[in-house]
Amino acid sequence: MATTVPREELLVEGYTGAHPVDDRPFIRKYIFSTDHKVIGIQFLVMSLFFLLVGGVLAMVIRWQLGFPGRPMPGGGVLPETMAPGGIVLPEFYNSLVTMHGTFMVFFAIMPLLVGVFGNYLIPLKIGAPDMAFPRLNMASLWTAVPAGLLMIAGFFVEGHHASAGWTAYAPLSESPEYSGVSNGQVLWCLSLIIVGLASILGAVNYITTIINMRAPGMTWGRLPMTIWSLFVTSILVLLAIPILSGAVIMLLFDQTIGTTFFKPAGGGQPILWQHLFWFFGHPEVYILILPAFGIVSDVIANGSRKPLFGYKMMVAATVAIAFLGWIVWGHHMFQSGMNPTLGTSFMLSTMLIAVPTAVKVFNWLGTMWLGNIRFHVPMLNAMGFVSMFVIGGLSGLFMASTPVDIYIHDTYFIVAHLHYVLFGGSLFALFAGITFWYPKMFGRMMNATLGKIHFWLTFITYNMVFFPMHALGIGGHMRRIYDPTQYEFLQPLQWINVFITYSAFILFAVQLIFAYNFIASWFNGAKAPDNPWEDNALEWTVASPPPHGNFRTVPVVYRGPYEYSSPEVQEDFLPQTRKLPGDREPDVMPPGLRAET
Amino acid sequence: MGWIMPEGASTYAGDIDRLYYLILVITGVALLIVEVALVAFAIKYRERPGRRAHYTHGNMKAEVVWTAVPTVVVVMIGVLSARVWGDIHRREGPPADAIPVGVMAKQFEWNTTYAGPDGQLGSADDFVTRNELHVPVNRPISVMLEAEDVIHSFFIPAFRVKQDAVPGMHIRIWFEATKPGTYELGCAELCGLGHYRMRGLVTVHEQADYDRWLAQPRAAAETNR
Amino acid sequence: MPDVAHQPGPGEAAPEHKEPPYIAIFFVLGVLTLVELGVAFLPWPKLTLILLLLLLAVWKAVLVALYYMHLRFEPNRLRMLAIAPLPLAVILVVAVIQEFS
Amino acid sequence: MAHGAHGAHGAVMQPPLYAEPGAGVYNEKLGMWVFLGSEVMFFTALIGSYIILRVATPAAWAPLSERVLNVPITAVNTFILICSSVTMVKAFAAAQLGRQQALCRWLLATVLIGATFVGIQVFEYQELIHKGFVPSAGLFPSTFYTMTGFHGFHVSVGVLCLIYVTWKAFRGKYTGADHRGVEVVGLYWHFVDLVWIILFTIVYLI
Ligand code: HEA
Ligand code: HEA
Ligand code: CUA
Ligand SMILES: [Cu+2]
Repeated sequence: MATTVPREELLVEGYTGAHPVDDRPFIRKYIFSTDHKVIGIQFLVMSLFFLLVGGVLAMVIRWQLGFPGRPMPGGGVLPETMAPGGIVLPEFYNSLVTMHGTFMVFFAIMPLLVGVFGNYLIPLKIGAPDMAFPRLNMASLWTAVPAGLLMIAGFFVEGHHASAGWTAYAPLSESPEYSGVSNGQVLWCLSLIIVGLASILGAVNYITTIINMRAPGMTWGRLPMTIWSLFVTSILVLLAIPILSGAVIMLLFDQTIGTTFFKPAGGGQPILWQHLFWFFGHPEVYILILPAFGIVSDVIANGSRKPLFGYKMMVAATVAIAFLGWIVWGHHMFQSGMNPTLGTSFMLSTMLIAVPTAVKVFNWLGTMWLGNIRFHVPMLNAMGFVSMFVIGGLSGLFMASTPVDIYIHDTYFIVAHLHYVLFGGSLFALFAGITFWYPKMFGRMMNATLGKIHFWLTFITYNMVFFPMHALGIGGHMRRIYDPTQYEFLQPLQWINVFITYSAFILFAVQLIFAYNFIASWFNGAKAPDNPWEDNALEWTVASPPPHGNFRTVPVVYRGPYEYSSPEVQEDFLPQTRKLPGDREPDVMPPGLRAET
Repeated sequence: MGWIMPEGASTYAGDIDRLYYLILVITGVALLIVEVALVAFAIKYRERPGRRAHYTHGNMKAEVVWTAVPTVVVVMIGVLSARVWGDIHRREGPPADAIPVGVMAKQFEWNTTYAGPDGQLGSADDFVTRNELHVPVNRPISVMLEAEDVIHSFFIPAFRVKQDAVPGMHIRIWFEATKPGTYELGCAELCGLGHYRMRGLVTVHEQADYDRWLAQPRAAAETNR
Repeated sequence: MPDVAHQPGPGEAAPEHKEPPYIAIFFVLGVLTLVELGVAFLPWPKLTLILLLLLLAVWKAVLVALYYMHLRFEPNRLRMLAIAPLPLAVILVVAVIQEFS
Repeated sequence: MAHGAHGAHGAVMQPPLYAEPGAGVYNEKLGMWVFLGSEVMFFTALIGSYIILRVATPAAWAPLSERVLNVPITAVNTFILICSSVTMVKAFAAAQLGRQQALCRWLLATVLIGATFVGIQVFEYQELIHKGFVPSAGLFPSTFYTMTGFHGFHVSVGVLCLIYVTWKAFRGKYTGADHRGVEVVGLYWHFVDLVWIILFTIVYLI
């Protein structure tokens, strides 16, 4: 890198950047570490574990749906209360669905997107030595882990685990007399309250860090989209999660100390739970997709070797989605007995939210247009994201239309939608993000061939699993039913369920390739260079993996992160910190740096 | 398997299905545009030695187009949907000549209350059937939905009817069946371990048939009380 | 943009800093509480009472935020951040109340 | 704070020197304000539910004069909490001027007054429960205990934090140039007071 200033000389008052020697004891370095990078990796390990758990639960669900009432191979190990003789019980099925949704949403995708990439990328990409509050950051991780354990513990308590769906509609969720579930639901509530606290602590940290700790020259207009998305997402987390916490606390009190918030018998309102849940829940689904949008924006620009198309509109769209996300929650409740006029308003606002999303999709395409596209594994997954997320987004329009939703509400059409946006969307973006930043995180490359095999097989089998679910939904197949063959009109559709089940088993097996690649590369991967993808952002200017404290001295930023194929330089990339002759120094310069330049 | 709606058997079905197909076509076109562009760009602009990407940060005109067109499209879908929605959830309630029926959902069955000869619900000659709903063809039916324990959802796929039954609430919906026959009634809201088997049958009779059926089980119901 | 890093932030401990009227605010808060108590038991129409009491409560809350939490002396950016969640609270309550009234 | 965040001397109560202009305040203060935003939404869930339930089922609330709540004692308690706010802000003013003794005294007063508030609330709860006004007795007690209980929980957490800050103050850790702890805990404390102002009105007086 050709910089004009000898950086090592420039020490800034109050700045202790990268530590030349790292003499922290083992436990402070790897377990109770306050280093954002270590915490990010810890979140990664934790949430991949829960992704696996969620995936295993899905396999059991699929077995039951494909072959209702038949003993599951290997199911004999499960206790009598779950699957006597390997045959899944209806009560257990409901717990499976509930916990599959809960683990995937709260313990896999959300910590993967926000916990992992928020922690790992924010300080590096904005040029900060660490988070604003490193110890709070550590506290956030070590609050999330026990919450996860508590959630798992629910499988082993008296009665069943929570089994009212991940949406926990009252009064079913709070009435042991109707659900047969007591302790499981209590643990579910406690776990969500605790993990919510962890998320809030994280969000406070991210927001403060992004506002206050951007390196000189890293103006709002030069922030990478990942950081913009994480910033907006953190605001959503900060303001939405407490609503969930409040609602869950009321649910818990209803169940344990006899309050009657949602109990009609005591004058309460079941609908109130739904309003509170979805007032949180819809912002939540954007929490689950906005960081993915950010990751994909960065990866597509890198892969296309071209500046991101319409950066300002991308930022504006992100903010618009976040705003609109607060006024659409009623679209989950069109059939709940909600006031129909209110339904119409929610439909219109929901329709409008498609517009900023459309802007994003077309801007990604615009970025690829006239590019010079490198199909590295992250890029493949990012393109997979675009093509699959669109299907999920467009199916959202069917449900947004109130009359059509009358028919498809609570059918597999919804299940198809949510997997297209969550798997086709968030998870593909995560595959893109993990493969993209893996070299930086672990200092090793992942195997590209395995990566490509994993991508293509996932892409194909994933569609085989979830695309036919649209057909099931149009056929009227309700969700959360233990045995679809009970209904005559669903029997002709059962072969689709069988097909989906076989495909799902293959899909799961294919994910093991990823797990293998992930673990094996950690130990044996080729050594990663500092900047394997020839990217412009700040994290690629430091070693892989970066030292504790990140940057040796304050990095100075001269341009946005997407200057690919700029005519100003020979290479097709132009790092943000590289000073070209015509570049102005940032307005704000730390005293040390200013004196020298 | 496919994208074709199953055959409908109520007055709503036509409107809802038309709307569904309209959205299917619109989203189908949008999907095609995106996927074709994605694949085409991937092929056309793949990396080749010596090539360099076009250096541009965007194009205002393009942005305006792809903001405006989707806006118009979704607002149109919204307006059309609002009209159908308004017809279904009419401000003035079910048509005046609708036959009143009470449906009480509970774990895991549907109890239907019919007005007796007086045509009034809540009088002494009401009678109840379990997991069965009998209605005449081409007559609006006004259903008062209630739930005893938890939330259930009254779902008759062939009629395109779905409405949650919420404990503590009295929700009125209406529909008009257009074809005699037997249809399945399902529960669409998770309501406990028996949710999957909370099934009922809806029988749509010709008017004469219906009158005959109405005359017959009444005595039995009275002894049941 | 000026080199803001070097100016003492607003509300910063400058030696000549004049203390805001903390004690005066305290007396206002006390008096407003008394007024509230008086108003609450008046035989006025329910709606009037509710509006009046809410007004008094908001008045007190605003005083606390402006002076005790010294929002009055903070940069504008922080003030905006502080009031940002309030519209959401209003949206939630106003929308859901439609259901029941 | 840990490495990198701030230097050992000088401008700790300013935004980091080496960064773009952010919110214009130092990290801890910004962080506390951001956190308070989250607290606003938490209390929105609880208070909002109360308002909604009350509009939906007005009959569950007896007229003011017939309610079991002890308004006089709570009015006194409200006044006590306001007192603790003024002692807190005086502590902050003393810290700004670097007056150690005054700082310690005001902080100690705040801790004591805050603890008194909690004590009175516990007494009030006991009295109410004695009268059969228990959380399971209906909508009003459900909402009442949840809202005031979580407020009381916040006050208690505040008292614990204040004890820590007071202890540090007695050890002379706060100076005119660096009294972040005092200011930040003060923000939290005033916020809790502010919530009570709202709660007192809508729960006890309306
Ligand atoms: C990542 C998560 C995520 C995302 C991003 C979305 C995005 C959207 N969702 Fe989805 N949704 C979920 C996760 C998500 N959803 C989940 C988990 C559920 C189920 C919850 C449960 O009950 O368990 C759900 C349920 C759900 C429902 C309730 C259905 C029901 O229960 O009856 C509705 C109804 O309106 C809906 C609508 C939408 C819409 C309109 C969008 C829009 O944001 C989509 C916008 C995107 C596009 C439209 C595609 C791109 C645009 C173009 C290519 C432009 C050109 C096209 C046109 C304008 C025509 N969603
Ligand atoms: C992001 C979220 C997410 C993901 C990824 C998935 C993945 C899958 N889901 Fe899930 N699903 C939900 C979220 C998700 N689901 C939600 C929210 C619901 C609603 C719940 C409710 O109704 O309450 C639901 C409901 C749901 C149903 C409906 C059940 C019903 O209504 O009765 C079904 C049925 O087939 C299903 C199937 C599957 C399958 C087969 C997968 C497969 O894709 C699984 C494939 C396997 C994996 C993805 C694991 C791979 C593991 C790794 C990659 C880890 C690597 C490990 C290391 C490196 C150590 N899901
Ligand atoms: Cu009743 Cu599901
Ligand atoms: Cu939604």
